[in-house]
Amino acid sequence: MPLRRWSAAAAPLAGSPGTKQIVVARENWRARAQEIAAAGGRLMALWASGPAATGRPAPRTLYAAFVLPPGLLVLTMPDDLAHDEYPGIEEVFPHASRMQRALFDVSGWRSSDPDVRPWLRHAAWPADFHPLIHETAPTAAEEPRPDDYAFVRVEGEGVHEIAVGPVHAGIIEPGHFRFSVVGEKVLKLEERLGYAHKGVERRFTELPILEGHRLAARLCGDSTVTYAWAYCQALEGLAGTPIPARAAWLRALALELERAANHLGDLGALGNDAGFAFGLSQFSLLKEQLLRATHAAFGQRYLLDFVVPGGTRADLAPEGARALSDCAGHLAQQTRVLRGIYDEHAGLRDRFAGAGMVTPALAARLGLTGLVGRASGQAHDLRSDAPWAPYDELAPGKAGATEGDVAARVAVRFDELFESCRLIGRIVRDLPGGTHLAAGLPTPPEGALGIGLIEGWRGPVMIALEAGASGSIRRCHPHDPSWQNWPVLEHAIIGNIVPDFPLINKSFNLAYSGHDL
Amino acid sequence: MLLGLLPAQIVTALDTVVRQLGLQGLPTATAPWWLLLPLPDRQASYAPLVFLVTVAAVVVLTVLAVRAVWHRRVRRSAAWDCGFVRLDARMQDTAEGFGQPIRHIFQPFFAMQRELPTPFDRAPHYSVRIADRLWLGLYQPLGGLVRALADRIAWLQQGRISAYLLYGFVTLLVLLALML
Amino acid sequence: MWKTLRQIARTGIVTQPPPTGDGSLRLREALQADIREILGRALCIRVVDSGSCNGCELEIQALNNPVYNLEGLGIRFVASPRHADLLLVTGPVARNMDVALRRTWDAMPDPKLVLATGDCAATGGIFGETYATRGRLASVIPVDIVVPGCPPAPERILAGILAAIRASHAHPRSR
Amino acid sequence: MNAVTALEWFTQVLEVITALAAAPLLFGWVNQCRAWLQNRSAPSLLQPYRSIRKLFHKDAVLATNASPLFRIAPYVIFGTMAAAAAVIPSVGTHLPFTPVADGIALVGLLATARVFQALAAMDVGTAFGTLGARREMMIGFLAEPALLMVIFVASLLSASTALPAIAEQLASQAVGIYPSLAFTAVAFTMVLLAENARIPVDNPATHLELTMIHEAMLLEYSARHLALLEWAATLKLFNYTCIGFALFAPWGTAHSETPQALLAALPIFGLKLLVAGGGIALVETLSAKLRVFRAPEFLATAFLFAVLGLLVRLLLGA
Repeated sequence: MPLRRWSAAAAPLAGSPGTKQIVVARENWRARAQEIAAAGGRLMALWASGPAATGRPAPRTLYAAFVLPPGLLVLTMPDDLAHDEYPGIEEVFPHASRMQRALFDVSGWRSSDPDVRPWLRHAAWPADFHPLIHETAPTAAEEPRPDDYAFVRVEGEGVHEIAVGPVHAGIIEPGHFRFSVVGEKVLKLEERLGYAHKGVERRFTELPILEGHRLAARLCGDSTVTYAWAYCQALEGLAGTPIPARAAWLRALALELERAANHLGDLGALGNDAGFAFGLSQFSLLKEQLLRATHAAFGQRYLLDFVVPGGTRADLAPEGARALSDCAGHLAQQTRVLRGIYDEHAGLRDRFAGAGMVTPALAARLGLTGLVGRASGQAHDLRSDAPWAPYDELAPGKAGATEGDVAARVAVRFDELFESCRLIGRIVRDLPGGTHLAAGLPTPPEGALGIGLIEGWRGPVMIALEAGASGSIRRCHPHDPSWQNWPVLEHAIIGNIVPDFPLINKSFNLAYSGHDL
Repeated sequence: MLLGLLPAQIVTALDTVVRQLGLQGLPTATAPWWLLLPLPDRQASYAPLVFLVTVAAVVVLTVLAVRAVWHRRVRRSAAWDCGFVRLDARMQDTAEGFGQPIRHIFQPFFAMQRELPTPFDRAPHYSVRIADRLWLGLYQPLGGLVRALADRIAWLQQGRISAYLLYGFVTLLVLLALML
Repeated sequence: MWKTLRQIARTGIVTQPPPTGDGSLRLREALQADIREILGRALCIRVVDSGSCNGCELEIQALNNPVYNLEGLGIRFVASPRHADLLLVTGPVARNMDVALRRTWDAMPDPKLVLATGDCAATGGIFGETYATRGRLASVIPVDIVVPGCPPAPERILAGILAAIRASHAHPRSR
Repeated sequence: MNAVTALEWFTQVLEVITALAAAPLLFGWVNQCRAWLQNRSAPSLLQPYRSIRKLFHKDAVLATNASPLFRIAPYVIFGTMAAAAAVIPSVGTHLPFTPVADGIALVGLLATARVFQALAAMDVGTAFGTLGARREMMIGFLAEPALLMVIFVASLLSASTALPAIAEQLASQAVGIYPSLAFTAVAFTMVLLAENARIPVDNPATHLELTMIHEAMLLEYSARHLALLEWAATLKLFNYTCIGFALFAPWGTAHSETPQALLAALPIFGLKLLVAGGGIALVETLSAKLRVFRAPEFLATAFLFAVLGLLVRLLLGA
């Protein structure tokens, strides 16, 4: 096996157990990607790094992280400065296309793949400004200009387009969807994202490395624990300080609370999108009860800034523990009743079954990941595949389905919700003693790369953190599973009709803010 | 238009013609002139003219009433586009699109050949050819049969006067033979 | 069916009483009291996420749950800005959302109110004013009410909404 | 036709005013029931009124390319709904105006409103407007035959297509229940739900533009125009409910124009509205919204039920 031959030379990345790094020459870049794909590896993230300087030439480096059965493999490619472009790997990993386009927008390094339309950049700043390599930001244009994006046209008689967004009618994040339709029949869907682009990668470089978790916690509000933990995991790996056992357990508790809250919200919203308002009122009530129990335990409804470098900000008092375990029991019992109602409701079943189908074969080809992937036969869950503390002890069960439709995604959410309720009860019961916060994290060495990888409720979230001089951040690249899954939504809608899109979209429930960076 | 608005008059006028023809006319009209049918209004009634006037009057009344209570301004602004500025003519519904739901409902009656794009297409294309199943299954074979027959018969029409004279001669002979 | 009805009956009415409007959240007194009163009786809200992290959205969605039950107060979220009286904005105004946000505001019929929700819309938050963001909402469109918090609890958002439409004795916050 | 008495005209005017005033109340009542069934405290019964009042205090915003049709349509729709209310017996059956239009003409009147609504929705040319119009026409062309069939069955039973006559005839029957009417009542309920943008055909509470039918056609409207359209929507629900009463629950309606009879009829009428509103809310709570292309099946089922009713009447005479 060729992969094994060259990957044996990969060096373990300090501080990130299971992660290896290897330098690859430019001419081998695509071949290596192909070998990884052939060995069942999946592309996790793609980013470039280089010191902020006034344009080229600068010693920049291209990174690609792949998930392989033994762990994460980071391919590194230094710029040879002789070529303007790096070899694109869109053909091997279709979802690499948008990552490459985004990489050009922020780092000014183009791939050789044909699609060179901007992804994160709209019209708000000039095309020759790349926030990660140019020091001075352009002065804002007086009049904001609308974006002029070249959508793919479907030719043919009677085809027309429906443009939805970026301002949607519901209470959801901004994004633009372009449907090419004939009547109700969807011929093509094209997404245009990047509306929530807040320049976080550049913002990271302006923060001290010990403060970065606060920004990480605000990359994606529904996954705040996931991101903050991924950031802190990367940072703690760099610093070489393990966290106390109690802190790890408390973080896992927070992560499961986050998962449960999001699943409850989604299950209600899915019912509501199918016109079954009973589902929304019941599940949103349960979610409210869970948030209140969280508030009783930690003084917060959503656990922003709960995960801090070295541990957690708050500890769990016995009253809080009781509130949480009572709530978890109540949730599990109520959800069982509601699942019975959902399963027996003919109208709901008709809406859910067969809608937004992604077959396991297509899912594998497109790299579908996370919760949505598990509903399409992609049985990957880092919590059981590559468990980190305390999941190695907790041994969570892995949910899964192979139908790949909305019904399957609902079923996976139910299963994971039950499992989260069980885990919450278990963690509260068996929480180890000791401190919840390690004192004094040392400043990480300059230039070191740390990787944080956490399975959030949506899927695996990765943060690549490169330390700068004297406690600064040189580069921080957050990666959301939505990068993998957004393109698949364009496939899932095919064969469905326009009014079924909101339901299918909700069943994916992908991140905008976390994706738009 | 006239028939629609003043049906009773026209029906009554027609009624006299019917009576003159010696047929039994409609029951004697007892209803007022403005009703649709000269039938008792307990059975069915429709007064289009009054109807139209009333609806128009109610609409005008509504306009006046609203004018009396509403004293605010009217502002013109761009059509609501979800915040996306570049809308163009491609976003107008097409005739094909407007009729699609109905075609979908009557799908079994149509023979459709569709060329659908896939998300992998770089230059997607759509086309549809619709044929009527009834046309294909019933009328077309029937039409084919008639045409084939006509083709055969057309052989008779040689287009020469001598041939037609011959037909006349043969016909006469046949008739003669039948007479005898 | 019976299971559904039984679950409804078992749950009962769970709505809690609304908080009172917090006048200190008011940035300016934009509308006359009588107009505010009329709007307040049937307020329609249009939400625009101008690049928030989605945290504020979660708490705004919570306003729709049976506990906070915005609808019971005669307030509802609407699909079109043409129907709206109050624009509720979250996020630090990403420049990519600038045009869309202004257009939404422009599409709303007068008299109208604007409520900035969350630290980002209030001050720019941790994202600040950069090449990609404009920072606080007030630098883009006129703001009437500001509800800070990261994310603000549903009670706080509700207190802000009620401050926008109910007469209160507190003076507008000086700036 | 008999001489029209002042009292009959009084009944007529009372009828229309009742409709205009009670329609928003019925809407508010349905919303209250829905709220309770969702475990929440309900908004005020007067909420639709407050909404209409508020809209009359707003400036109107029109799209730059909106034509006069866009501005006229709300008045026409409201006008047709109000006119329809005049021919449907609600409190009393002695209406001097009803000979003008019978049940069949009424269906035509409702169709006129629909056509104007769809045209106005397409006027501005946004994707959602045409989307709503397209679906509305699809629902409409299937719902109308079903509604006509329902009226045919009722007119077979009473030998008249005029609604007051049907109501009087059916109310005076000794035996109140016909099997044929039971079938048609189911059909009518389905048509009522479909035509009034209720679950399971449309979702009046949705925020998702792509799934809307009725709401999608209103997205461009604001202020007074929107007020009229919302009021017209409540009137439409009220009218349909009253058609339902006339056909299937004519009991308690005043058959003479005396003030006493009318006074006696009013509370019964109110009670019927309460029951009907609660029933609609219950159906909406228990069912999910159908896929758009299931709606034709839903309406075809309604049509079949009506035909079944017709056959039962014709073949079994029941």
